[in-house]
Amino acid sequence: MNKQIKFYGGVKLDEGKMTSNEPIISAPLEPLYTVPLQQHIGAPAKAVVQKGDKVLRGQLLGEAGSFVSAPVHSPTSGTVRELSSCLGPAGAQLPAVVIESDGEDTAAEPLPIFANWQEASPDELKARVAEAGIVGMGGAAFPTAVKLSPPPNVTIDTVILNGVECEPCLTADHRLMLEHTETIITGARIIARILGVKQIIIAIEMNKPDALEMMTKKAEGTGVEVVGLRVLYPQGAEKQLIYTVTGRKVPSGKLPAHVGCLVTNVSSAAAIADAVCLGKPLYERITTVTGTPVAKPGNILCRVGTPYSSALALCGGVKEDPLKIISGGPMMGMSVYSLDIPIIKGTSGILLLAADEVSQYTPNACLRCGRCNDACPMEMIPGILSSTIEFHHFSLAERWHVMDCIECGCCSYVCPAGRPLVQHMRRAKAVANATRRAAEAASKK
Amino acid sequence: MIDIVMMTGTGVLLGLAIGLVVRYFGVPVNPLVESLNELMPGANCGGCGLAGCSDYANAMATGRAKPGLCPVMSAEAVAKCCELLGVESDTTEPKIAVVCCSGDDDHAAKQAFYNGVNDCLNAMLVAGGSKGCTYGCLGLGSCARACPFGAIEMLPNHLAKIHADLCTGCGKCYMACPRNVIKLVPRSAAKVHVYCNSPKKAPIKRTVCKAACIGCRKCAKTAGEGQIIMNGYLASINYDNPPAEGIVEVCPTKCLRKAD
Amino acid sequence: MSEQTTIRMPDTSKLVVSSSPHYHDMGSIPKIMFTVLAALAPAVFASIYFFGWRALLVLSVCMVSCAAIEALLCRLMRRRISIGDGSALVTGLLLGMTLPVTSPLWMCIVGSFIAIGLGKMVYGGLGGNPFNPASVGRVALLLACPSAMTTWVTVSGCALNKWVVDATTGATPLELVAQNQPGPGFWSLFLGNIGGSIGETCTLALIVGGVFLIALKIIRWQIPVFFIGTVFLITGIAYMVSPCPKFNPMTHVLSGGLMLGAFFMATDMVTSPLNRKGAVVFAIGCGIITTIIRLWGSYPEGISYAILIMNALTPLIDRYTAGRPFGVARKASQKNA
Amino acid sequence: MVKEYILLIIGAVLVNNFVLSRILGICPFLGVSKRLDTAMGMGGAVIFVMILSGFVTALCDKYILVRYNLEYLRTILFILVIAGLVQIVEVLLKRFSETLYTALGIYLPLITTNCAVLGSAIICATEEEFKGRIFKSTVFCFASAVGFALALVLFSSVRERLELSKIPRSFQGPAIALVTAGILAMAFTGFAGLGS
Repeated sequence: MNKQIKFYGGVKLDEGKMTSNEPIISAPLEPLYTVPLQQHIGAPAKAVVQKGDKVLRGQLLGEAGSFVSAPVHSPTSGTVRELSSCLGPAGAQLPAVVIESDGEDTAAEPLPIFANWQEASPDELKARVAEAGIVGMGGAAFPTAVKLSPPPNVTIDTVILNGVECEPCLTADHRLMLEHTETIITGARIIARILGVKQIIIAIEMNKPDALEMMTKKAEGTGVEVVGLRVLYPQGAEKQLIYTVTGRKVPSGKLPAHVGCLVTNVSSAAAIADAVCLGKPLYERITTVTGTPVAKPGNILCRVGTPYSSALALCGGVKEDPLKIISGGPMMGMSVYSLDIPIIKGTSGILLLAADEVSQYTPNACLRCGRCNDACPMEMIPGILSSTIEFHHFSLAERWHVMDCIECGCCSYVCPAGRPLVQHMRRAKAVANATRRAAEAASKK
Repeated sequence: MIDIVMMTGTGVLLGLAIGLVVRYFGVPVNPLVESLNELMPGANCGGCGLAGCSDYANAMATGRAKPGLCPVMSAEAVAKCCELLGVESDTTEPKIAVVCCSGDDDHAAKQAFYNGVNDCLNAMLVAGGSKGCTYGCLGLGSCARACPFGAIEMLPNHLAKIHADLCTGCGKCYMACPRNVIKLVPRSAAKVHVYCNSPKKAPIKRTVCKAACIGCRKCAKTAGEGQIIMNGYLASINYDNPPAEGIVEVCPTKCLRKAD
Repeated sequence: MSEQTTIRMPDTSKLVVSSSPHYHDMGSIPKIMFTVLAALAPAVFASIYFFGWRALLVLSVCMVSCAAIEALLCRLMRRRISIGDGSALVTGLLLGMTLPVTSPLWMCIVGSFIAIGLGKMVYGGLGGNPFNPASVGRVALLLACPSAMTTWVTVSGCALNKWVVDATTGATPLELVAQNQPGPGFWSLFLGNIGGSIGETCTLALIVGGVFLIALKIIRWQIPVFFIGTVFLITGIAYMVSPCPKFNPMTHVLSGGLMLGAFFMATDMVTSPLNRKGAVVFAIGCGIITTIIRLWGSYPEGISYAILIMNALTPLIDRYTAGRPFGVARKASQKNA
Repeated sequence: MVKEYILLIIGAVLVNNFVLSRILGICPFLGVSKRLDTAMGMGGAVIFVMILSGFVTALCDKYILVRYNLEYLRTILFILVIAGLVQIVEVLLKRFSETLYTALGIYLPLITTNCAVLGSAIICATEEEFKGRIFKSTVFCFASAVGFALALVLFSSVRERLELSKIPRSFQGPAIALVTAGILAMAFTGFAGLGS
């Protein structure tokens, strides 16, 4: 796999991966866990516990609310203190179950273990993935079971595991690949079994040579192929990754399944392996706590519902006050204003930025320098689009394919005028979605 | 002499030619559309749900839309439209927009410093904007920019204010507000309003806003039967049966106020 | 747990929230503009060397008046005073460089007013202007005071000891070739030992500055290369058809405002196309119009006109060269375009 | 012969552009230039009408006005003929080509009052170069119309771009359009002397 296709655009970023060599440490038990019922894209889970119920670790707290949804499990044993709501990373209130830990951390009866998953039927395995509440752990948190159920008219022939981790600063996947290599490979093979696919590719960016080497070594003889990819942001974006690895272009507005690919995060693959081989639902994940203000940045295995403040305290707190706290990576993460937000299944990192690292957006006019054109991996015209949106020509923006924007942030990163280009795109997308919903509602009437 | 003959001749010839062409090749136009168009306010606000005034006139003439959808047209104009179209008039109660929030900078807690596009929807998508309350006015003036009549003023302390005399109830601001803080209410019943939009419990609301409705139910108890309805922890006016203006005296946080 | 107490937790009361991305390459408009000024420095030194110290005076008056006018207009428009971004200085310097060294100072100020006022600020300041402000200023001056704008001095080597070189008027190489007379030699043209506007004569200094900007990726290499290449190609073909001094491609490439225009004025990012394909079309267009005006028009020089006309075409070029986004089928794109 | 016509076309399109040099037909130039597609429609309609009217007025001029020494009636007759012609064309278009009518239709009545059409007719009738030469007059009218369309399209694309600029309040609308037109006209002076 030396002939590597390069996708258009992209930017070279200062990686800032200061936690690459920090082994994963497990977070101690918290007195209180606030477990949001919506940790995924789609409908929130429906609570199945009542206030005052005793729960055990791994017990079901909420069942999937609809087809595109995922169940939520208890991170520890204890009592349900209340069903309320909590602040989510996006700034909206999410329904949540608050669990008071009893300190015992008693595990619930694990789900039946597939001792020999090679012989289990794909449907059984798929049901297990759904049951364990596994979602895409790269950030978007799309329920994996839904992904594993492609539309009937397409056939998937390639499974790509995304170990690219192109976001600067984050190292959660990197550490996972080093420390749980075999779990990931097992997970990949389970996915392939579910879909009946022969070709399994694990894609890793070249800036993680140790992980690449480890993966290649362990993958030998398992039918899993490991490829190293050029270091370029956003190499890990689904469409760009598929293009680089297979040379196929996902058509606008379509899913990877339409070109016969399925992309899933390495963490999700590991979670699948745990769910199948250990009967363990997804209630914990590795989160990178990093940033120059953090005293001892590290990779922490956190249970879902742990507040950001506890994770940060475990990393020794801060050396200086940050100006920004970001849930996720610096390019696509969401900035938050509180540390009371719980870690959820999609929280790949908590990043603190000091005052001198933050560049503020300014209301300058577009200079038409065209740098965003050169940087946009979707080959769009972000500068013109953002001006169009700024002057409220939303329908024009939609005609110019604003809906294809993957919000990777390359355009804003390179913009010398400091324009909030991605934010403009988001707005146009929100407006377009609202218009579409209104039109649908009107046609139903 | 020849000049007069020539000019007259050309004129007559051309006139004849045009007349003949129109007679034999002309396509009739609908005079109804034109007379309807004259009755339109011409603001092209889109409040009727169609793309501007002339589109609405066209839609009425072809039966795609009913008269009376325009929130700006006077009652007489609507009646005239109905007359032209030969349908019975169906008058809608004129409406007015109300910003149901008192959370200006003096009352609402500031959670963070928002940096980005000066637009409410954008701010809401970024960690919920700078104010702590997730139900209140974001104060960046998207509604004011959407108003085709200049009826919305952004107060310097980040709260939208509607000027009742300019408001036509077209609903553009209602569409523009991402938090649905703006409500459209019948103009005749718009005497007192609850200037709060948060259904949260009182202690939560109080931490983020000093002017929130605390759900004390005093107003609901004082007012007549069914005049004020409690939606959980938020009082709301029943605009079909509005309470008397005196009711505002009982509100401890002054979020129940006379229309301003 | 004594260690627990020493952990410092961040103060969350003054946090900034904004949309992603939270990283920025720390580039800015002032950085770009001051780099352009730095790239123009060699040409400025060359002009002082060949024309005398008055060249510096003309350039400074243009720069200062451009900045002052921009500040004044921002004030009148009640907008943030934007001279800090340096774009007014760049405009002023470029305008000054297109004037003869003998230009009266009032003309510099009027030119600056037209460039900044009508060329930029009425369009809402930097980013809104469809035309290159310096070209607008120059063309307006050329129309308004044609004689003052075409009074050239004779240059002969170093003039650092003089206020301004001898006031005897000479002709520019382009004027010579327009009359079908042979121009000066290659080295004179290349080093700038010729008559002409302040900043346009020293090809060497301009190329150094231009290459510097290309290396820093401030300008696209396509524009100067294709612009100059087109002029060379067309005049070259003409020369091959009828070899007379009028069509000498070397003279056409090395003299007049071609280097200044191609490296610094046509590449103005606000008024040139967004993408590479567009830049090529734009540059070829500039080259064709320049050559047409030089060879067949009544003006000996056509750079500013060519740039202004292609500026007007830029939105069209942008529209027709915008590519399809990743994964958008050809048909869908055409339907929507 | 061919060279003569090429020079004529270059002169009419670039050097003596109707809008930017002769300042004729400014009302549609400002009025119909807000969007590129309408500008293209208008340009097409003007080309169509100007060829037609140039031909017909040249005929009228040669065989009626000049023959009977009625040159002093030129303006009024031309207005009459052009207005009538456009009316007839509009009705016929609507009847026979719905697509062309929707593309050109709304601009046709505007053209009736367009001084560029009358201007080209009068130039053809008065300038020695064109007197009595019907084909040359028609070509000139066509080239002038192309120049008009070119200016209109250029201008409208710039104006579309101006929609994305924060133009000061007092300059919005026709003011900025006229400033832009002025700069464009200045740029076109560069073509002076071409073809001579």
